Amino acid sequence: MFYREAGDFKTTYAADQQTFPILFDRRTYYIVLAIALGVMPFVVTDYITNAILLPFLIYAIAAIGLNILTGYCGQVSLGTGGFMAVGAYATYKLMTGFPDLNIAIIVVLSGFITAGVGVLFGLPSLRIKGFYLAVATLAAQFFLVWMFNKVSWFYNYSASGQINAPERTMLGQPVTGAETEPWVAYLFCLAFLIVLAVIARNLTRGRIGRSWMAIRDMDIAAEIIGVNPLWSKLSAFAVSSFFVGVSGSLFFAVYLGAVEVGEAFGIQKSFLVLFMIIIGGLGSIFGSLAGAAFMVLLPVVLKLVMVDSLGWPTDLAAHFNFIVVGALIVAFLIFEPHGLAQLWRIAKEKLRLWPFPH
Amino acid sequence: MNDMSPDGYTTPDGRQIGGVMMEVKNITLRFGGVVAIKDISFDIREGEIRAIIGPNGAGKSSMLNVINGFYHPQEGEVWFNGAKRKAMKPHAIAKQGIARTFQNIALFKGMSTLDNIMTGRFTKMNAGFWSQCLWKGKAEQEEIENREYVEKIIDFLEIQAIRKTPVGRLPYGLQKRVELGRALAAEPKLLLLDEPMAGMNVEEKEDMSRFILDVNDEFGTTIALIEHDMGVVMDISDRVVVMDYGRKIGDGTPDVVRADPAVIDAYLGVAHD
Amino acid sequence: MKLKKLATVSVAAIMAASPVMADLVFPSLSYRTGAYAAGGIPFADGYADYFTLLNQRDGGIGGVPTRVIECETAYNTEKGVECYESTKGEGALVYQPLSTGITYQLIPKATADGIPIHSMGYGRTSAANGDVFSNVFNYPGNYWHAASGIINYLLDENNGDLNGKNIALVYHNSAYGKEPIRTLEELSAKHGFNLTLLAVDHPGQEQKSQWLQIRRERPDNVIMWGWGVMNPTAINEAINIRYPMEDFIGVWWSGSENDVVAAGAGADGYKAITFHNVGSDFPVFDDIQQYVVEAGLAAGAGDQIGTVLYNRGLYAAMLAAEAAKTAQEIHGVADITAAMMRDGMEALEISEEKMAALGMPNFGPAFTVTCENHGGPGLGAIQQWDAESQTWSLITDFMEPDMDVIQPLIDADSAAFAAENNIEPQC
Amino acid sequence: MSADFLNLLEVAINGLMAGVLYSLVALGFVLIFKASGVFNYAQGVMALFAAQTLVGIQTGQVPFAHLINAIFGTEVHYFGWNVPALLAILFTVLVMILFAWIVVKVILVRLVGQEPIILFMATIGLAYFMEGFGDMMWNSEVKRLDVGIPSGGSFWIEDVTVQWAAEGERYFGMYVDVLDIWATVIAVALVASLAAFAQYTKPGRAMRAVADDPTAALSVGISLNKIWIMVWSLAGFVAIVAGIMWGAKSGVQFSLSLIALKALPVLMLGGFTSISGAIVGGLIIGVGEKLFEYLIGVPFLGGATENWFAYVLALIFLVFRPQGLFGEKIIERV
Repeated sequence: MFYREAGDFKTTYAADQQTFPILFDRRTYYIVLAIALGVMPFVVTDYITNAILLPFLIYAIAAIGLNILTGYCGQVSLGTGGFMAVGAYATYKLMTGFPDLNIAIIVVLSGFITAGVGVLFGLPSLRIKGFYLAVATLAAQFFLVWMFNKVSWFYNYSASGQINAPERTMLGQPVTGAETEPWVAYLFCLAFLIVLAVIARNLTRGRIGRSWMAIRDMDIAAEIIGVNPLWSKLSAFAVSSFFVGVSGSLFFAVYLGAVEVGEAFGIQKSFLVLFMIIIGGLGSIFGSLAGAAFMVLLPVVLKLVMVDSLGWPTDLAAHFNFIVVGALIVAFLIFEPHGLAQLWRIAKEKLRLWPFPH
Repeated sequence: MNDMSPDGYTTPDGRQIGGVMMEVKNITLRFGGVVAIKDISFDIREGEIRAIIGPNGAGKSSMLNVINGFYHPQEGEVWFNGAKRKAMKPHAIAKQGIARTFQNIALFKGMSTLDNIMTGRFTKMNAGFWSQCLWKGKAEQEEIENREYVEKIIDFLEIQAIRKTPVGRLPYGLQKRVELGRALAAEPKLLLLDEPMAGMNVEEKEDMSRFILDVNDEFGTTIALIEHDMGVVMDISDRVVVMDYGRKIGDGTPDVVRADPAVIDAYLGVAHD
Repeated sequence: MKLKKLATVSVAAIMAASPVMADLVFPSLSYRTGAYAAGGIPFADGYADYFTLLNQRDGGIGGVPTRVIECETAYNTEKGVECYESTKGEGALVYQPLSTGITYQLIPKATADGIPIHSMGYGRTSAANGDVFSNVFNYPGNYWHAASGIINYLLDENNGDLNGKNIALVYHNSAYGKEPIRTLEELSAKHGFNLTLLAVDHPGQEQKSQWLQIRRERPDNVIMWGWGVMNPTAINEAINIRYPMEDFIGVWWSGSENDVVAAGAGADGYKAITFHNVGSDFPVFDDIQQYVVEAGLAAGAGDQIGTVLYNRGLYAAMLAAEAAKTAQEIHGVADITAAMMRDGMEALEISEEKMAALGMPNFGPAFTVTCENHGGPGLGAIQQWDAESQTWSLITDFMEPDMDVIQPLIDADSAAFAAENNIEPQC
Repeated sequence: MSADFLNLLEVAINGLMAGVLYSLVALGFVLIFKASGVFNYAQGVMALFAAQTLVGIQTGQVPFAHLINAIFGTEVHYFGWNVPALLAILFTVLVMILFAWIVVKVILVRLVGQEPIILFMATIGLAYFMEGFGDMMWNSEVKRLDVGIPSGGSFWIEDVTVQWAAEGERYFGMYVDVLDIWATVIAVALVASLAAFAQYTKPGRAMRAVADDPTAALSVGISLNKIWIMVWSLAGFVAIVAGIMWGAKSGVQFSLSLIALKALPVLMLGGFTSISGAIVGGLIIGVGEKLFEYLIGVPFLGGATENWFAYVLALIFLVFRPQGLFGEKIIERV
């Protein structure tokens, strides 16, 4: 009985409303946090950081963002890639336009700029619903990518349209650029993820989060309760885009350091993040993290197993990646629409009863 | 019913009913060429339980939708709290203190009972965005205060045991009760109930009747309810409007309505489920 | 046969695990899947086969066996990063990123790690300035060389006068496709021709509008900067509107068999610029047949040998191997490091004699690399497709580009990069 | 006539014919949506898979050759025979029917009653699966598809139209691709026969019954599963035709699957349930994007607007008319 809630009584509503009402969960959370902050920075290598941790942390932010919009507010968006591009290009323009501005502030500002663009493209959601809206968000996706490719002001008139992140430091340590130590990049992104995840959790468990879920579950009833659909949907678009913008900003500045819009922020990116939240679990912060971890790790694992161990050609592994992801999406939608997060909950239920299932 | 005093009246069981709270005047509502409501007027008084009855398709739900602003009638006026109401969105009307339940339960299926009822408190909460982000200050405090009120409703409706259950998993009768709780959470001046007893068995109907009377009694809430089944409604309502094919064919106390030949012809005379 | 290969792979894996055995690691960031797989497969095959040949025939380079680690990027930048990080610890000597995006991405990273990059005929053009880009090499030619080479060829064709001519550029609407625009604009100012720019969006199967415009305007020449499916589609559209193939010239990434075979006889006469020779009429191919294919060690199915992109992979491998040899000579060490490899690349000298000795006479231009110039001379030759015999053949010698126009562009762009990143000149 | 006007006409006509192909793909969506309420994102990948299969059968490729070779160390690639085009198409039809059967039996029956958006996302998953599966089965190389449809500009049209231009104008005649004409003819024939099938045959009537009211259809003994298999097969057939048309233009390769993205705005414009909407929507988008590129895109915006124009058009249109071109006005009820 190592997972238990019996005897864990709450005497105040505040205690009942906290993020991890069960003591065991709370402990686990703090232990994970302590390891992530206290141990990981000393053990991470270039490979672990650049191939697994950074993409995980950054996609997790994007996935939380999309989950706010899709999982909590019920507005399906296929424009994530385009909004990440807004974050990335905002960062580039701010970095080169204000070389003395702190990089953390730049990332946050990029988030706000993206939030503004997100609201603009969220306006049609007031009249368009369901997959009409999903398809409409593709307009944002294609238009934004086209614009960043075409208007050379966005890439400072460079010959190829590639944007490069110059070196910026924080507390004397380079955070962007080639000289960045892996642990610095890791901690920088981790800090953003932790802060944003906590904010996402706070928003979704409070009044504004309930208004989003109300719109998602039954928009007419929500309106009749007093939820202003305009405000509710647009705030979801704004918050979601903020998250996605921050992730695009980190994706460009910290993770890749150089991007080209069509390749890095194409429609595939939108689908990738959508898959993360479907597999992880719609309407769950933890699910966003789980989904991001899964989608980042799967190709690496497949490669390890098939190419490195079995010696199969790399293209077979890539094809298998498609097959596995596709099959999993379908399987999750059929058997476990709430994704990995729900599987985890079920596992915990089992653990709670262990070793006496009855 | 114009013989009533403008200040109110006393019901047979001795409750004091106040002045006019809501009045609809000459409402006509059309969808394309179809006339759903034709030239209907009636009033709802403070503290009373007012029923709108009529067979299926009589335009009752449309009437409710007009009252809470979901439909905008082509003709007529809606007066609330002594002022003519401008055309406004349903969410603005909710802020004025009108809440409702739905014929086909419109709960938020992905949320727990507690969250559903907490959502009902939406108009009572106003912590700023940043406060909510950080879960500090007003947001946290507000969350606890409102939780206390919601717990009172949960106790009142006797649904403590299903507090954390997702409403999608609840049986029909309980879902109806949760929906009532959600509407009550808004502390409405006027509560609209759309067929609160539809699809219930006798026992559940009795429970629901009791809750409706208690709400009226304990919270002092004015209630307007719709039913197509006359049975229980006649017992609990103070005054009844009868509709048929979008027209008003009767209005008055249950006894008066029951005796109204037009009602008997158009409504009671017609065999129906 | 494949079983044997499997065995070799696992033996190689075991050897990799034991630190005693020295080897020279050449990672191959290949793309055998994704949108551009058709181009990626032959290149990767050629690259791998050459090193296999060296191992089988010569026992490696300077007595040290070579090892090619292949990592699939699918032409995707993120996978490229993963590949880079996962292979650099194995003692990688030089990276061929094989995509403009991945190259941009790796330039700062590899420079910081002290590993050289060889982006042969792609990547960041201004990396030719070795003063700024210490670890990046793009010899023997880059995009601006190619643009200028094509214009020079057209000058030759038109008796040195392009004044008033109309030239259209059909380009892949990406960083890669936009590369030649500035050079062509400069050249159009210099030579007085009119330049029309026609962007084609990724992946490029939709370009009817662009070709209808070409048909209406009838430019004297069309230049193409395409890749992947964009190439065969463009050639097909050109045939459809009966645009003369002789006036249609592609960059070296738009001049492989993949691009023209599908169009059949209509593609006859299509031209492309190239920086290496074509066909399999070189002694080295006999060796590949004998030591690699017949030994069952070929990287691919064997049907790609001698195609343009296979030869390009082979050529890249040859240049890498020669640079490694040079490094061994400079440092007097057989088991060289990445830093030594960099020095070898910077001192690389490719001469006619050397190529002939390798069984690759006139396979590419003769050139030397210096500290200042990592881009080589940028010589390019024009190849033409003969649909009947299904072969490419060179119709010109390797020609000089117009460095008067290119050098200032390279200097300006690299200076901007140096200023942005606080880079001190290394030479 | 002035050359400018003739050029405009040429752009419009070519747009019209591109539009016919968009309509064809959109038609596949509409069929499935009407009968099973599924918005099938995988329609584009189905076209790719059909084209891959067709070429694979035609050229005698060994399915999964790559996988077999990797596991068993063999070197098999081709059977060494060539199958005539018509026979190969027939086999491909059989494969697509088998595919339809599997999709319905394995996926759809388990997702009955789910929200449309869940079904939509499931088909995105299906699209991914098929993309990997198709590549593994037939490998991912660019393949040439030739079933004997002629292509290239029509000389006859060119010769006729060149005389329309005013004296002394720089005009070379109108360009119309023969393949496009064929595609238009085939698409029109296909649409007509589908309409006839739905109207006059028993299974067609059953299909319409299911579309109108699934419960009522069930009660008169129509098997929902069978109807679904049938419409998915029909959509598979449409995919084959679309795959052939597109494959003949630019070879069989992954970007074929992107035609689904072209069909989405068509559906938004025309409505998901209307066959005539799909056709008119396709034509509007085809003509609209080509004219926009010609009149505004190239001169003022630097070109390459075709990728987003259709979406933005559909988006603007929807904001003013959320039910689409032919959809009925939605009355919300509570």
